[in-house]
Formats: sequence, structure tokens, C-alpha cells
Amino acid sequence: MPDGYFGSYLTLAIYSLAMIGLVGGTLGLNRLVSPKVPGKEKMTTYESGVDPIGSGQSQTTIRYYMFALLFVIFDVEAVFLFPWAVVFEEIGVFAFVEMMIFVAILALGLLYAWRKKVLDWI
Amino acid sequence: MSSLIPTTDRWLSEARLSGDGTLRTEEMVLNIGPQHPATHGVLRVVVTLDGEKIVEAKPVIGYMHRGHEKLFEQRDFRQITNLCSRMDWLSGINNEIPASLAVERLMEIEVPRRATFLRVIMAEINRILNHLMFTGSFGLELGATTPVMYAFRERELLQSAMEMATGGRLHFGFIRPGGLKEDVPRGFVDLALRGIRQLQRAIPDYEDLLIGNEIFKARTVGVGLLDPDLAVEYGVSGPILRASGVPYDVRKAEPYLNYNEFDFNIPVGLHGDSFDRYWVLIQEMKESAKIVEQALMGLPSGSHIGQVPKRLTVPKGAIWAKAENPLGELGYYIVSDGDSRPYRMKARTPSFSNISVVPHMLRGAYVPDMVAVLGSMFFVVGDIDR
Amino acid sequence: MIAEILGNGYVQLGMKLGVLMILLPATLALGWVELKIGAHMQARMGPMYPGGFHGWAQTLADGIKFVLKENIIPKNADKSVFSMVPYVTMLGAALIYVVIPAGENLVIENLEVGVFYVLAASSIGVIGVLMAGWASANKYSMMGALRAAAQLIAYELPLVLAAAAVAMMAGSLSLVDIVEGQKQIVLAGFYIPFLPFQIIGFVIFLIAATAEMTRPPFDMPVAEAELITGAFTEYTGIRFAFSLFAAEYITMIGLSAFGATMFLGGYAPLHTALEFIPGIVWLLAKTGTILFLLIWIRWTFPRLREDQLQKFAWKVLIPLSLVNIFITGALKLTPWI
Amino acid sequence: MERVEPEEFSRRVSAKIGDLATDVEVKYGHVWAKVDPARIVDVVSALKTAPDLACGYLTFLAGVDWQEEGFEVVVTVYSVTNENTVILSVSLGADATMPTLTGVFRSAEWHEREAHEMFGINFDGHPNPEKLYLPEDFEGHPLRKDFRLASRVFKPWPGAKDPSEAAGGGRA
Amino acid sequence: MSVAENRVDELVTREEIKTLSPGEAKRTTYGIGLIKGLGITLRHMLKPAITIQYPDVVDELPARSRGVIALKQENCTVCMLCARECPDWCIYIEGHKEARESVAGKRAKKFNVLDRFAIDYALCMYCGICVEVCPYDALFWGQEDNYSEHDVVGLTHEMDKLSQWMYNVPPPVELELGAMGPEVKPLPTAAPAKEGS
Repeated sequence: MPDGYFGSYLTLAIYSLAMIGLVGGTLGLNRLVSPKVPGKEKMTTYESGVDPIGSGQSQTTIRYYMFALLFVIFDVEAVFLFPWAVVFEEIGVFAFVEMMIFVAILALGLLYAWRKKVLDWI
Repeated sequence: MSSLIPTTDRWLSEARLSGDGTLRTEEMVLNIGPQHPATHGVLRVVVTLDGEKIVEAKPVIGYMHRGHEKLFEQRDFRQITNLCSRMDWLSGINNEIPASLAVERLMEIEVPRRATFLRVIMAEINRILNHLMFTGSFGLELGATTPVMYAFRERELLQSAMEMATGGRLHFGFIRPGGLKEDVPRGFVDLALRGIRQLQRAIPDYEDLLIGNEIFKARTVGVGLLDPDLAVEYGVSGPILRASGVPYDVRKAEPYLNYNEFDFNIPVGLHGDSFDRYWVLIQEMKESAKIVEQALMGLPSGSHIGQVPKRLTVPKGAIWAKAENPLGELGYYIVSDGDSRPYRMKARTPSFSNISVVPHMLRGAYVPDMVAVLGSMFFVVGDIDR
Repeated sequence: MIAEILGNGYVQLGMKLGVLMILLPATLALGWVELKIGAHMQARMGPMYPGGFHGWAQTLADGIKFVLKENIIPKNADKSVFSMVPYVTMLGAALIYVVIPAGENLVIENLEVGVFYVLAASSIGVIGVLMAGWASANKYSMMGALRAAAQLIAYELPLVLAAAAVAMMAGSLSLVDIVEGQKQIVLAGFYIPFLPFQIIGFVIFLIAATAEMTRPPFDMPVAEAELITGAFTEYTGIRFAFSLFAAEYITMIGLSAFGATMFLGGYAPLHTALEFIPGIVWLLAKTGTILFLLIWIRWTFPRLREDQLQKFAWKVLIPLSLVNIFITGALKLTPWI
Repeated sequence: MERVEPEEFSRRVSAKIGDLATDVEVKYGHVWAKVDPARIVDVVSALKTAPDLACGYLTFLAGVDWQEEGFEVVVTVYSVTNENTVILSVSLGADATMPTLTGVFRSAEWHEREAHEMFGINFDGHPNPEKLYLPEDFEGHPLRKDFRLASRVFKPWPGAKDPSEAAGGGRA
Repeated sequence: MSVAENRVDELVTREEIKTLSPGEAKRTTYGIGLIKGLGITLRHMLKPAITIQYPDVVDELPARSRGVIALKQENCTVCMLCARECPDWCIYIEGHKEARESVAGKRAKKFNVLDRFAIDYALCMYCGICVEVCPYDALFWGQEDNYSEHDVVGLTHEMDKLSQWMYNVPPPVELELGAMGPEVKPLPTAAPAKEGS
């Protein structure tokens, strides 16, 4: 029986392996029973029934990168929030006010981004 | 695992750099259709994309060209009415009417009043059937799977009324030069009226499900704007033109059959966006239901077909006859050389003109908006290609 | 003797891993329920034949069919990445269950950082979607994958912030502690969960979780009218079933159970008089409620656009969840609660 | 937006394009006129821009094959504000060529492409004279009278009472 | 004059055009629409389904429904009218003349005898013109609709098959009130008895 701090993660590892085994087993079963009739038409990339022009792996504009930047900042904030959330009752009003100031600064940042029209799709 | 790293390496080594050494983004050419859910049919739109933004869109048509105009020349006028319903297969009766109107005008046949009333009833029921189909499928394109099922429920009763009278569900083939193929069977009026009542009860549901829905509004208001000037220049007609604010409806502009006897309104949009087009469709169903009700109530007794010679030889001449198809203005230009078959018969179909304006509407739109635009342009591929 | 065997740690571990064995059947069951509820919402009957009674075996038959189908990998695809995808998506979906308690001791591992763990594990699936999108070398797949990544940015923060507020309420990140925390307030025999205090948080959680599961109205990454099936366009047979259906339904059950634990009191009974009903029944009932809500929403609404979800998340959900944290803090500091 | 009577509209049309067109008349409620190919662009733009005509709507453009007499192109324009149709008939010369109308109506592009592939009518100055419906390698012009419908050539007419009737595809 | 100058309000001056416009419908409603939508789907879920389970429950077809063309062999006089009028040329008829004595000892009369009557259902467009034009009531619409084949060639059905389908030809329907039949018999229609009913 795995126990202790790392023990619980050992369970996790065993669980994950079992899951992978389950998927792998089903895929293996599929390999055994499924027909295999490869064909040229079958192996082509689907594009509405006509031959594709160019590759699907092309360099395209990703219009969400500004959101991605904002996301990184706010996700860090969230990471800070969790330990605070757990212990905040013990520390009391002081922690509350302090965290609210932290959140407010970030909220101001969001407001700034909003005003700068970063939140609209370019 | 082994091929993972080389693949990425290959890609990086081939990474296309612009002159100043920064990574350059590429325009992607994507085929939407012929086999794509958004084009319901075999329309193909070749779009050039910058990310998800459409730089250029080019519709490619002709995947369903069946050569109707050539086939018309090989058939006599009774056979033609059966062929016409195959152009826009969602509105058979409406396709048949102008063809008969042309022949009747050339031959100076008088159509009995009862036949005219029945033609109006069937044309308007057919319009409702068509609009129900498109209101449903538009929801489907935006990801709402439920409205289309309700639409088919309401279609069913009206569809069975049509089937009871004509024997067909799509290709009715019921209009003949001079009147109708035969009179409607007993119980038709009751069934049609029941269908209309059920529709009138159900329309508030459609309005709540989509028109009133905030997500639907977010997806359609201001999307796919069609300027009235552009629409007119491209010969756009029907609900799409009216959604842009131009109240052009053949039923009012050049009344045929006896539309001038009925009381109905023309719904007109404000901005010509996808929302307005959908809204116009829903309102037109209400107006059509009103017409059907009036016509059923006032259905006179009489014959179903006028005095028509056994062999339909049409006098020499040319004629242009048009009618308001559910999707827009449908007309036939018929040249007759005195035979029982037309010398030349040109079909002016609404979807053909309506789709020709799409490149202008798609430029600068996003891929998800393309679906909203194409879904609200209400086209039938058979009607584009003929 | 039996007690000795049951007391053996490895036997216990084995029994706990038994959860895995019910994941796929649960997927099939939920799939069938969704088909039936969806059908009736659309005035249809849904599947009626397989298995006899109301087509109960429809999804099972589907599953068998998927196993029997040929697996096709397109010529241009990156084969190894392409075939790894079902493992990644399934793992991301299944890892959530590790910390969901069905009773005070009925949990695979009661991790100290349970809430954090769930949030982290549930994002793994997106990596699978990105892998699928890139490896397929298909334009629709690529766009679907990019949308999925963008969606992660939109829903992750509201989800995390809503969970943080619950952690504040309970003063712990362990899910068992959170449920126990919801047993503290008893009013006329009724256990009062966090829901009434966290109503904003619950709504935010529901929206963000729907986005995470890429279910309508937030199914833009697989929007069939635009992108065929998004990242999984090139997938066939059992790989398709695992990557898309199984992963979606397992995530759906997992996140609903997580939501039920966080906001509805998890395995805690409704009333003190109903203590005799085992915790797992309560958990299932509460999970079922959230599942029904998700199914109901799916069959009613059209889908949003990716940028509209972004805007909605950044301009509405995130400010709202910050306000929610403030309210929660103020609530905890007021002496009468 | 007042419906103008076709007779009144015909008078307006005559006043505007009387010297460019011939045989302006009202038939079946529509105004018909014959125009020379050299003048068609002027006529159409006059109909479009004249404030009392405002025929800004190109309903259709179609070809007709008159065999020995050459080709005819029918251009129909409509006035949304006056609710009247003008049908212009253009008889083409031996070269089956007329100037393009794309400069006046952008929508003429598709109609002209169709007429081009179906009849082989050339439109001078057309920006994009590709095929619209048919595949690029298709040969022939299907709507010409000398292009026989294949199904009626290969198959004998089943309605024939004796074999002589079926020869040459019966009625076709 | 361009259309843009004539926006909705000015365009609609004509008396008989009454227009409606979507002004109100576009207002934002802050979530009320979403809740209404949920109400509709919930209401439908609690009501029974309206569909039927097809092969188990079969909907009744209307009498006029165009299922299949059935042949009453005895009535056919090999006049070829149907084959001539068919737009698709999908009816194949073969026959020969035969002398038959009508009354014993009297002059022999020549009769047309039907050898082959086939319809290619792959070509047929179900327009019903053949049924309409048959002057001797030999062709009818039957209600059979299950006659798919594995091959296109199999869809050409011969005389014996067409005759079998006579079994479910419904009787002619009664007409709606007020129907008076054609003004003058314009086309050879099948049942003159329908008049005035």
C-alpha cells in the first residue's frame, strides 16, 4: 500500500498507467478485429471533397495572443490566491485587505487592457 | 515518438521567414464545399483565409447543373411543368406557376377562379414549407439543433395536405397550363386549415427559441450586411432583398393570380444583416398563413381547368412571366415558334442572383460568420445551377 | 480472513482502481441518456431498437461498431502524434476522478491540493486537441485546435477563480474537507451546501465548465457546421470515439461531480434524517442534476463565436469572479456566519 | 415608390432611348425594344441612370440561338422604384460578339459567362471569361440548336409505332 | 436615382404595400430570451413524442400518392399514347396485331395484342402524365413504395410485375365541395364519373 505524501502520487501514477492500459487494450482489440483495406482516396486529407490546396500545417495568424499574454498574468495571480484562500481565515482582516489590494491592481490592469481595446478581436 | 521531433525540426528548418527575418504568416486557401455541412448541397466556396478572417471568397457553382434549359426545349408544356418543380425542389408549385402563366398569356387562356384560388393556396403553403425548412436549417448552422425539428413537425401537416391533393411531397407537378391537373380531394380544406392553425400556434416558439435568444442575436445582428444598392445591382430578390430594406415583392409589384384580392403585408428589414433576413422569413410565414386562410375561406366553386385545347400549340412570340418564388423572383423567358414545345426557355432563378453577391458579403468576415451569412442567404443548389 | 484481505493496501488500491472499469460504461449510459433527453426535447423518440427497451443499448452498439471500424491515418499526418492523441485526451478526462470523494473515506486519493489538482488535470485534454489538430495536417483540424487553445484561455481563469472562492469558504483545498465544510450549517435538519453563498460562483463554474467540455453553446472547436469536427476531422473508428465522445462524456461526468462536490455538498445527504442513504447515491444524484442542466442547455441554444466567448469571459466572467471573491471574503469575516 | 403604368413608362423609355433603339412597344405589361449591339451599353446605362426610369436591377441576360439568323441576346432590366420591366433584344452579327455589360451592372458577369459557355457568344471586355457551370475542358456550346441532347440521340423513341418513326430520335 | 436614397420609410409610400419591420425584436433582453428558450425545450420534453417508429408503425398514404405505376393488362390496347407522352421516354411497349373472331362465323377483326410493357423506374420522374393520358384506364397509381433494387438495371419492371401492383390501387377520391370538373374536356382524363360530385 503506497502511503505518505509521495505515496498518494504513486496511486496517481498507477491509476494513469491503468487508464493508458485500458485505452491501449481497446485499441489493440480494434487492431485485431478491424478490417484493413487501405486506399489512395482514404488516405488523403479531407477538404470538402476536393484535393486540398497547400498544407494544413501552415503559419497562420493567431489572433488570441494578446489574450494569451493577459492569461499568463492572471493565472499567476490565481496561483497566489489559492494558498491565501486556504489560510485566510486564520490571518483575518489584514490578509483580506492586502489581497484585495493585489486583486484591485490586477483588475486595474484588466481595465487598462479593456480601454486599450486589447479585448476586441483584431 | 521518434518521428515527432524530426517533423517539427523539418518544419522549423522550412519555416518561412520574411525579409527581415521574422516569421511570416501565410494565407490559407480553404475549400468550403462541395461536401461541407454549411453549404447544404454541392455549392463550393473557395476562401482565402488570414487566420480565421476571410480575405477573398469565390463561389464555384455548376456541381448540379442538369441542363434544364436544354431539357425544356425537348418537352411540351405539360411535361415542362413537371420538370420545373425540379429546379428549386423546396418550392415545386411556385416553380410551376410562372411557366403556366407564360403559356396562358401567350395562348390567351382564361383560368377559372377556383383554379386561381387553389393555385394561391398551394403556392403559399409551399412558401411556408420552404420558409420552415430554411428557418430550421439556419438554426442548425448556428448550432441550435432543436428549431429544425419543430419546423419539420409543422411542415408535416401542411406537407400531408399537399400530398393529399397532389400525390407528391416535393415534386408536385400539379399546375397545368389553364388550371390544375385535377381538383383537390374532399378534406383538403380542413387539413390545410389545421396545418395553418398549428403553424400559427407554433410560430411564437420559433421566435422565443431564436429571434429572442441573446446568443442568436450576438451571432447574427450586424453580421453579413447587405447594402440595398449592392443587392439591387446584383439582382438579389425575395426575402434577402426585402431584409435589406427594399420592399420589392412580385406579388405586390406586378400582381399575378389574384394576389391583389388578399390582405397581407410585406415584412421589410432595417439593416440587411443575417438577423433581419431570418426575421423576414418568420414574418413572411405569418403573412402567407394569412393569405392561405383568406383563400381557403373564400374558395369559390367552379372548374379546376379552363378551356384548353388537347394539343397545346403556343402561338409564335416571346414572353417574360415572373412570380414570387419563396426565395425571390422566378421568371421564365419563353420564345415560341408555334410548336407545342418552346423554342427557347430561359429560367431566371432567384438563388443564382442571390448567391452571386456572396463574395462581397464574405470579404473581411470570419469563418464562423461565413456560416451565418451562407445560412441566411437561403439558397437551393438546384436553383442556382438549374 | 476476509477483513484481513480487505485491509491489505494493495487490495484496497485495486478496488479503488475499479473506478476505471465503470468509466466506459458510464460514458455509454450518459450517451444514451443524452440521446433520449435530446430527442424528447425535440419531440422525437430517439433510439428505440437496440437492446429492446427504449433502445438502451444504442450507445453500446455504437461502441462495438467503433471497435470494429477500420482505423485510417491520412498520408500527410504525423503518425506518432496522431495516434497518441486518444491516450492524452482520455487521461486528461479520467484523472479528475482520483480526488472526487463518494464518502468520507471512499476516495481514490484524498490529495491535499485536490481542487488545484482537478483544475490542472482537466486542462490536459486541450493538449490532446492541439496535438490532433497539428498532426492531422488538415486545415479544419488546425483551426479547431487553435480555437480549443483559445477557449482554454477564456474559461480557465473564471473556473479557477470560482474554485478559489469555494476554497475560501472551506479553508481547504481537499475535496473531502470541502464536503465536510458543507455539513457545518444545518437548518431544520437540512444540510445547507455552499450553493446559496456561492450562487455567482456556481453560475460562473457552470459556464466555464461547459466551455471546458466544448459543449454547446461553447462547442466552437468542433463546430460541425463550420469545421466538420474540428481537430478530430481526420479521426476514424475507435480513435475518434475515444478522442471525442468518450473524452467528452468522461470529462462531463467528472466536472459535474466536481461541481456537485464544490457547490451542492457532494456526498452529504440533503437532510439529517436521510443519512442512511449511502454517500455515493447522493453524489450521483447531485451530479445527475448538473448533467441534466448541461444536456438541457445543449439542446436549446445556438453556439457562440470564439471571440464572443473571449469577450464574455474577460469582460463579464473574470470581473464577476473577482467580485465573488471579495463577497466571499467579506462574508467569511462577518462574525455571525 | 409608385407603380407607373407600362404605357406611360414606355413613353418615358422612348423619350430617353428613342434614337438608340427601335420598336419600343408594350407587350404583356412589359416594355420591349430592339437595340443594336453597338449601342447596348449606352442604352442600358441610360436606362439605369435616368432618374425617371431608374432601371437599376438586371433581371437576367440570356442568349437565343436563331440558327441561320444568328444569335440574339435578351437583356431584361427592372426598375424597383417604378416597378416596370424593359426587355431589350439585341441581334448579334455573324461574329456573335457584343460589348460586355459588366461596366454597367456588376451582376452581368455571371450571366455573360453563362451565355458565353452555353451559346459561344463573346462579350468584349469581359473581366473573367471563364466557364461558369461546365468543366474547363468541356467542348461545345450545349444550348445551341446544333448541339443534340445525347439521351435523345442514343436512345430510340419508345413511342414509335414502326421503326421508321424512331429514326433520328423521334420528335427531338 | 439610387435605391439607397429611398430607404424603408420613403420607399413605402404606395398604398397597398404595408410593411412590417424588426425594430423591437433587436433590443437586448439580458438573458430573458435564454430562459424562455429553456422553457420551450423543457415543455416539449414532458410531452409525448410526435414521431412514429417507421417500420413498426406505418403512416397511411393518401389515395393520390404516387407510389408506383400499376398496369391493368386487359385494358391496354397498345395505343402507345403513354409512351409518346412520357417526358423521359421510360415506357417500353411492344405488341402485334392478331386476327380474332368476335362472333363465330363472322368477319375476323384485328386486335392489338400486348407483348411487352415495361417501365424503367430509374428514369421515371413520377409525373403521372401516362396515367393521365391513358384513354382506356389501363394505368393507375398504386401505393407500393418498397421496390428498391441492388442494381439500376433491376429497376426496369416488366408487365407481370406491373400487373401485380394493381392489388393496392385505391379507389378514386371524392372531390372537395364546389368542384365542378373541367370546363370542357381538355385532356383525356381517367375518370369522367368524378364530375359534379
